[in-house]
This record gives sequence, structure tokens and C-alpha cells, in this order.
Amino acid sequence: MSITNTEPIDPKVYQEMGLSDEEYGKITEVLGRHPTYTEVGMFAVMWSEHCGYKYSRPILRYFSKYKEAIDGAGLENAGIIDIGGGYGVCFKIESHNHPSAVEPFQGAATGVGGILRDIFTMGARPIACLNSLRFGSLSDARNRYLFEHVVGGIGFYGNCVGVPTVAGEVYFEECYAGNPLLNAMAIGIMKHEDVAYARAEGIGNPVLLVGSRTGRDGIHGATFASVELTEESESRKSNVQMGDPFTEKLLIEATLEALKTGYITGIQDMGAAGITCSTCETSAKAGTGMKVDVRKVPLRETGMTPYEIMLSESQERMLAIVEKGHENDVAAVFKKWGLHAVVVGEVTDDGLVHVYDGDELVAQVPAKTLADDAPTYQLKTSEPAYLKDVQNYDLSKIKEPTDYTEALMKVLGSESIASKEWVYGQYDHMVQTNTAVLPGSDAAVLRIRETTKGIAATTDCNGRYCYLDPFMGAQIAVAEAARNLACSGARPIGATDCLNFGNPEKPEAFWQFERAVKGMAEACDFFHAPVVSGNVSFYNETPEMAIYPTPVVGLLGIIGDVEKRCTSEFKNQGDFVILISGTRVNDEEKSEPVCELESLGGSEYLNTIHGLAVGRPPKLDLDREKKVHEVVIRAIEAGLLSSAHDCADGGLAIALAESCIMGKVGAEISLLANCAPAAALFAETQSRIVVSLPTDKLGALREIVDELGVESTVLGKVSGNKLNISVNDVSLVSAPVAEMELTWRTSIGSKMDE
Amino acid sequence: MKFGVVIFPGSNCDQDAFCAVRDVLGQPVEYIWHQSTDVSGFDCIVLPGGFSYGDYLRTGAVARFSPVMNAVQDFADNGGRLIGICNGFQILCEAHLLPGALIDNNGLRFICKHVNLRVENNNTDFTNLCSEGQVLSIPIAHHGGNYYADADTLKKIEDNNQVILRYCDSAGKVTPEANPNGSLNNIAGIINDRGNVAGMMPHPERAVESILGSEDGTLILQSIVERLMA
Amino acid sequence: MAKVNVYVTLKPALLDAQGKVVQGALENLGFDSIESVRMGKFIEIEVNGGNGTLEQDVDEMCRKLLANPNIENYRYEIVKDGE
Amino acid sequence: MAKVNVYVTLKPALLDAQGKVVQGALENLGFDSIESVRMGKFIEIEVNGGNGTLEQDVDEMCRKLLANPNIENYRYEIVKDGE
Ligand SMILES: Nc1ncnc2c1ncn2[C@@H]1O[C@H](COP(=O)(O)OP(=O)(O)O)[C@@H](O)[C@H]1O
Ligand SMILES: [Mg+2]
Repeated sequence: MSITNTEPIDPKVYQEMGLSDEEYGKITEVLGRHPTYTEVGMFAVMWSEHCGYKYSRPILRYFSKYKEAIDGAGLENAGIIDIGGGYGVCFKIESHNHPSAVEPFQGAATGVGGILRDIFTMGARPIACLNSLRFGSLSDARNRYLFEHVVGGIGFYGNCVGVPTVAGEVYFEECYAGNPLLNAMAIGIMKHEDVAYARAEGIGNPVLLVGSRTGRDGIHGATFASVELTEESESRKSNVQMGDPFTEKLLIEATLEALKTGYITGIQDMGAAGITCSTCETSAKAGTGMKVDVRKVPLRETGMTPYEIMLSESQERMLAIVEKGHENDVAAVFKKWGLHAVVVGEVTDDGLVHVYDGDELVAQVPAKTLADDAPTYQLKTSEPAYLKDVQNYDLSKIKEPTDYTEALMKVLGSESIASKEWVYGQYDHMVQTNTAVLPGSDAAVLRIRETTKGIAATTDCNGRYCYLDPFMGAQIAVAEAARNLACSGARPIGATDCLNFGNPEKPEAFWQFERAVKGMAEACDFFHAPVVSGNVSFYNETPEMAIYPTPVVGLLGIIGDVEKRCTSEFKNQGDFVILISGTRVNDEEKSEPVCELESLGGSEYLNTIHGLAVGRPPKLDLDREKKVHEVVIRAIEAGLLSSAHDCADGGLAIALAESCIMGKVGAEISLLANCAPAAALFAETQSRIVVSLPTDKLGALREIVDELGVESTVLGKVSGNKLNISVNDVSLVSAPVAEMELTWRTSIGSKMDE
Repeated sequence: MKFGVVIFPGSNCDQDAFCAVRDVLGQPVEYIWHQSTDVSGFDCIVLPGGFSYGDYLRTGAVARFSPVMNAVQDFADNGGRLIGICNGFQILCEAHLLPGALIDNNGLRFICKHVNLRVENNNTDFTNLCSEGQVLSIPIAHHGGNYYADADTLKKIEDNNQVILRYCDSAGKVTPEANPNGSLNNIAGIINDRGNVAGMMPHPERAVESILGSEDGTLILQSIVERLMA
Repeated sequence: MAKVNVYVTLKPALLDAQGKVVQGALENLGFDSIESVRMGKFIEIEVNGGNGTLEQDVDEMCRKLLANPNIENYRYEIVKDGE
Repeated sequence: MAKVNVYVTLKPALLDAQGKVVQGALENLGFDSIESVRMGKFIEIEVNGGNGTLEQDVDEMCRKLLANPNIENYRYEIVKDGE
């Protein structure tokens, strides 16, 4: 049977679906005829930026693993990294920004559900979730509503499926008000022999649809993610998908158990573009084709058209390709868990996906064309006009605060710096009983049972830095993530990235995108953290404003002996407080401290106290950065350190304050500065880690420091119940720890309960 | 001696309980599928935490009708040791194996954190290794852990010493501030009047190794072993 | 075919935390003459047949599953087809 | 004084995971002629006064707060005192 369609599709119809006239032309060329309505729909989603990466693909080639995969064997759902002992880990981060903007609770929930399916579809058991969030300021009721429901939705889903949500980040900046960001990450672990592949192997093998019934929800969700948010998107509300974490939990258990039968030859989750995407991609990867009958698909609603069934993004579904003759063995496992498992078609040898509506052939398209041959475009770039202005701002104009303690309190209470306990307290971060460092420290640590090892995980990105310099900002994101791992005692093993940007068709936004990816790719290579997975989210803008470029990195590291893991709070009165630093602390020629004024650029201090997002991000020397990490990791391995905490947002003063607050102890600190004291306290100079250790261990630490050639400065001691900081022997900060704690711990909660 | 851990659809602390019994207590343990109708051979049955049936109607309301629950009921009637943790506690209340009910936390949000618990009655199958008034650090993780019983029931369980654990501060004082979820009388765990069935919202199986931040949960689980060996 | 509407409400003795929050939110929106808000569940059931025992059946559904008598009250109405 | 009953239901096209579980549970309990179960919310509001704009006010409450228009429909009835 074949389709002989001679009726052209009305341009309005395909344009509405997001296809250009040229793209439509290409479709007719490939097919040698005009497409059917169902076929146009399939092309439109698969060739959207969201699924087809038509704009980002050329840039993603900066990621070395991505380039290798594209040029070679192709991409799998998420990369796997060997961690020894027969185990591999896989992990991936994905955005659900637009769904969360429209319907925050369900948008966030389904974001978590989707990323989990990406993990267990590979045969891995999900062991942890992370999330990276951005909102407008909490002083606005709408932002509070979004924040409350996004966090609620993440908790609702993650808590129910029994995967601990162990880490993440939250920032509040005006630029995210119209377009909040939700990036969800998941980590899975598997024995290497259990890896499953998303390939439709074996001509004649039956194709099973498992999990939930298919409804009309989320149709064209992928196209939706590829347009700007406007008034009109408010009216596309049927795009909302409902998450069902209970079914997902069953699907996790059933899938992992079904894979153990050995009869599943290929399996893929259904995310964006639903059955269309999973049939085309699995066929394309195996070089096969597939025949499916939409009438066999278990439906939730009556009267669904083939178009709707093929494009539905109903959640909690998977496509499984099973060895012929064993479909019942596999189906039995899903049925045991109370899930549907229905044969909807079979693998063919012709490279085509044939969609039947009963006896009628309604679509017949080359799998590879849909999956791999989305037209790609080399978009124009141009350096944004605002950059020169903000970068050249004269930081010496900044007025010093009249009261440094007050300034410290203000920064401590600012929404982006304040404790995120209000958030992670709503997530079950302990289920599975492997969380060895709970949320609140620099990186979460999970022990790996039956080994001595631990996995450390973090996500990072300072959007303001990226706005001021996308290349440097992206590099700092990676450096900071690696620094967080180092503070727990872990060395990086791999990365995943979620690239949140504005409209790529605007040359200035695309310039930001390209610069950020380049910076991130180089930094990941430098830290030997191959980027094994990722996701691109464009069009994060409203008519009023675009978000800061926000390339979020998720970084994983390994600790050889998890018992040695380190946390960030001061622990013992009398311990030395030491700054390990990769940037020079002293100018040797003048035997004076280095001026840190420049490093105030993009700082939280400028943002909170002066309302400014100006300057350049702090300088970064990757080589020295890595040496600092190495010092701290070796010191942790040698059991020297009581605590380690990185200096990042808010600078040295905030790092010290946090170590005091979490440890419920004070510290006596004296600093030297040869420019404004505010810079000494709040500049976000890179490559610095505050550690504490018993006084008798200082010698051993110094040996490691000297061997690696970085700097270590004794800042003072853990003592009392106040944080006292003097700069050049003038006492500037004196803050009771209890007061700091109250401000820092309750800042977000009190706004949310107003 | 053999422990059984029931798996309901949506249970998610079944493995944690299983590992705590096998690896920390060193006792034999098996899973029990929710459709099983025979629980003979078990000496203690654990209803684990999680979200049975998604907790979609009310926590524990649907799981209570699982086929296994008839056998569990008989097991308890015959004096078998039965402990419900978190969702398991909710199921036991719905099944009327324990008095009262668990409603939404008064803050209406999920709460996950370590809390302090005061041991109120150490003369039970589940607390005999604790001392009276001892403060245990054990985590909670729930959305509906707010214990409620009508006045008569509450009086009865208080008079009868059926409250085994209360939320308290680090000094052991039972205060409103130490109450995370609005539970009446700060109740965190109770037993039935016969003393062989316990329910508690905190997760002892999450506090059985130093790497998890506390080993106090071991006292609860090991108490059962102690009683079974006696 | 019959349609059954079941209404489940918290017993008055229980503090309805959700109702309190909703009441506060309504007041914040400027609705200032609100005396009380109580949140409950509304369950729509479609039953095939709807034979003689329907009323009894529905009552049993409520008692056993849909409401927890320790904390909730229920009521229901049955709308038979064509009525 | 007026009493307002608000009924909030999920839009029919959306997955009602709760309703599905409840339907399964009822079937397991032996109620075998159930066609569908949909879960919704039932909100009882007592309003002081209940003046001329009440109907309008209630509609606004529903639109702004009680129902989430992205995923829910609502309806209400107003029972005036003494009626
Ligand atoms: N920014 C990126 N960096 C590296 N890999 C990426 C990036 N974006 C996407 N990828 C990879 O491209 C593939 C397809 O991505 P995506 O369409 O998001 O996955 P899925 O089909 O599972 O939703 C995946 O292997 C993903 O990891
Ligand atoms: Mg995928």
C-alpha cells in the first residue's frame, strides 16, 4: 500500500504548525508527493527546534562528545560513564520552561517525569534528581505563585516516585519574571550489561506501547516550546499535560523488571512528539522501519484522530520493541504492575514509518528523514549592543556602604543568596537511603552501595555573569560546579548541560548562545568532564524582555572513599580558617594585597546593595582553578579538613557567614585589602575555597598547597558565636551567628507565607 | 525469625526497610507482594513508606483494600508484630488496625527533615531498647502526617500509654514549635491497645547508619528483634 | 446509566487548614465579607445500569472508600438517566 | 448571610489520575458497573451580606483563585439565607 496524495496542504496550516514554505517544499521533495495532514504534523514536530535542533546543532558541535556522536554512531538518550566495579552512571538535564510558565505545578511535575523516563529507559535505576530554577523577584505575587507551584510540582512528582531530589539551585532576577526557568536533572546507575538501547532491531519484531493511555493532552507541545510566549500561548492551554507520578513509579519498576527478561531489543520513552518521535527515532537508529496501527493504541478519549494519536504527549508511556514470540512474556511484567502493554505494530525493513488507521494508511514517511535530517540553519550572530556599556562601567564609582554588617545582612537575606531550605525541605532528599551529604552543602553526595565510592552532583550557572560575558560566564559555571564537587572531595567525571536562551533568530541572542557553548565546551574538556547529554531551550523571552543567557551545567563527580566526604559548615571551635586561592592574594613586588575591585563585576553585592548588573565577570584561570580543587581534594582524602566551602555568589564574606551559620559557630577573621573594603568582603573572585582544620594539621595542608603552587592564607579561627571580620585591622563586620541565621534561613519562607 | 516487607503499588521505602533489616539488623527478610494472601512464616511485618496508589484519594485509603491486607489483619489478630512506617502508618489507620487518622500537614506542604522524638513509652515491642524520655533523631518525609483522633479516642490512647513517640525539641521538651505538622499532642507514633501493632510517621529505616546522619532508628527496629527473641 | 455526585467534607471538629488558606487568599483579593471556607471533595461517578441496589451501593462506596468516617462526612445525589 | 457551593472539576480532556485510581479501587471492591470516576473539589463558602454583586463576586473568586483555568472548569450555586 502507498499514499498517493496530490492535494497540497494549505500553507496556513503548516505555517501554523511552525513549518516554513521551504521546509514544506523539502517535505514534498523527500516524499515525491504532497504530505497528508498527519504527515505534516509529524514533520512539524520532528523538525521543530525542540526535537530537530535545527538552529543549535551546528553550535553543539563544540561539545566534543556530541560531535563524535553526530559524526559517528549517533546519539543515545543519555550518555553513560563508567565508574568502575561494573557500574555505569547516566544523567541528563532537560528544560520544561514554557509548560511551567503556563501551568507551573503540572509543568514542573511533568518535567521531572520526563527526565526520569530518559534515565530508566536506558536500563538505569534513577538514584537522584536535581533541579535548577529561575524566577522573578518574590516581592511580586505572580512570581510567588510560580515559585510555590513549581517547587510543589517537583516535590509532588519526585517524592511520589521515590527518587530523592538532592541538589539544585534557585535564582531570583527580574529578567525571569515573564519566563521562569525549570531545568530538571536525573541520575541513574546500572550494571554495564543491563544497558538498554533505543533501537528498533529485528525485522518482524512486535512493537509494544506500554504505560498510560493516550489522550489529547500536550498535542504540539514541542512546537509550543519553540515559539515565544505571548498572549496567544495563554489560549493554547490544552497543551497542558498532567503528570501521574504513581503510574511513573510503576513504569520504573516494570520497565527495569521487563528489561531483565532479556526479550526487549529496544526501548524508548515518549516525551516530546510522543509516538511520532519514538517510532521514527528507534527506526532511524537501527536503520529499520516500522508499521503501527493507531487503532490499537489504548486511548483515554473517544474520537481521537490519527493526527492526535501520533502527536499526543500524554505522559508515562514508552515504546518497546520485543523479540518476536515473547511479547506475552514482556507484557506480563507490565500487567503485573497494573500497566497497559499492547502490540501496536512491528519492525519493517524499508526505513519507513507506516501509520495505519485500521486498514487505512494515513502516513508513510522515511524514519531517518524525520529523526536525523531536520534542516539545519546557520543563524547570524552579532555582538549585543548593551555589552560595551555594562562591561565598561567604572566600578571605582561605587560608594562604600556606611555599615558593613548591615550590608552583609542585606546580602545574606537576598533571595538568591538566602537558604533554599524552604525549597528542598519540600523534597524527599533521603529516600533510597544513599544520601550521604544532604542538600545545603556545596554538592550532594550519594553513596554507591556495594562499593566504597560516592557520587557528588551539582548544577550551576550564574546568569548575570553570562549576561555580562557569555563565554566567561559559561566557563565560570563549569569551574564553580567543579569547585562545588571539590569541596565535597570529588573529582568531575562528566557533565550535562541545559542551554536556556532567548530567540535564536535574533542575532544578538544567537551570539550569546554561541559564545556560551564555546566557553562551556572548553571548560568541560579542561576538567575532563565530557558533556554526555544536554538540552536546548530557546525563545525564553516575552515581548518585554529576554532572560539572561543561562547555560546551566550539571556536573557529576566521584569520591573514592565516601566515608571521607567533606561538608561546608565549620565544626570545631579553635580550628584555623584558611583561604585556598588560585588567584594571587599578594602582589609580591609591592608586598601588598591584590586589589579585588574588578571582581565586584556582576556580583550579588552590586545587585542587592546598588541595584546594578555591570562590569565583567571575575577573571578565571582554569589551570589555577583546577589546582585549587586538587589541593582541597587531596587534603580531604588525607583527612585534614574539618570543612570546605567555595567562595561564589556574595564573595568571601558570604562564604564565611554560611560556614558559621550551618555550623552554629562564630569566627574571628582578619583580611588585608588595598582597595575598597567592600571588594575584599564581597568581590566574587574565582578559584577560592574557604577551609577549616585543626591547628596541628596546618603543616600538612601547606605541603599540599606548596606542591601544587597555589596560595593559602590563614584568615583567622573558628571561635565564639559571632562572625567578626576586620579589614586592614579595622573591625568592619560584627554579626551574631544567631542573627545571621535568622535572616538567611527565613528570608524566603517569610516572603512565601505573607 | 523472619521479617516481611509488603510492596504495595507505589511503595517506595520498601527497599530501604528491607536493607535496614537485612544489612543492619542482620535478620532474614523477604518481600511480600500486595496480592499475596498468605503471610504465614513471618514474625514481623513492615508496611513501608511511599505513596501507595499515589495517595490519590486519601493516604492509605486504597492500599487498605489490597488482597494482602486480609492476611495482615489476621496476622495482627493472632498477635504478630506489625509496624507501619509513614505511608504504612496511614494504611494501618485507614484499615482500623490503629486508632485515629492522618490528615494533611497543617502547613499544607511536604516536609523532609530530621526531627527529634521523645520516647514516651519504652515498655513496648518497638521501643524496649530505648530509655523513657530518650530523645531520638530520626527523619520525617511526608505530606499527611498530622495525627488526628476524636477526643474520646485521644484520651483512651493517652490513658492507655499507647503513644510511643512525640515530636520534641533537642532537650526533649514537647513544645508546639517542635510539632512539624500539627499532630494532636505532638503524636509521632502509637501502638494498638494490645501492643503488637505500631505506626509511626518518622522513618527509622533512614537512621540506621552513621553515613545517614543518625543511627537512632536502629533502636526501634532492634527492639522488635529483642522482643521476638525473648 | 446513572450519574452519582458524591460530596465529602471534613468534619466540623477538624481544623480545615486548606479552607483557612483559601479564605485568607480570598480576603487578600479584596473579598472582605467571607465568614468561612470549607474545602471538600466532589466525586462524579457514572454507573451503568443503576439498578435497584444503586442507592445502597453508593452508600457502601462512601463508607468503605470515598470517605473516612473518622474525619469526614459525606452525602450524595443520584441523577438517573433522563431525569 | 449566603451560602455558596463551588464545584471545581478537571477539564474533560485532561488525565484524571486520581479518578482512575478510585475507579480501579471501586471495581476491586466489587462494584463492577462503573463507567467512569472523576475527582473534583467542593468548596463551601459562607458570605456575610450577600449583596447585589454576590454572583459577580463568586464568579471572580472562581476565576481568580478557586479554579485553575488552565486545567479546571467550575460551577457554583448560591443559597441565600432562608431559601
Ligand atoms: N546542549 C547539548 N549538549 C549535548 N548534548 C545535547 C545537547 N542538547 C541535546 N543533546 C543531546 O542530543 C540528543 C537529543 O536530545 P533531546 O532531543 O533533548 O533528547 P530526547 O530525545 O531524549 O528528548 C540527546 O542525546 C541529548 O543528550
Ligand atoms: Mg529521550
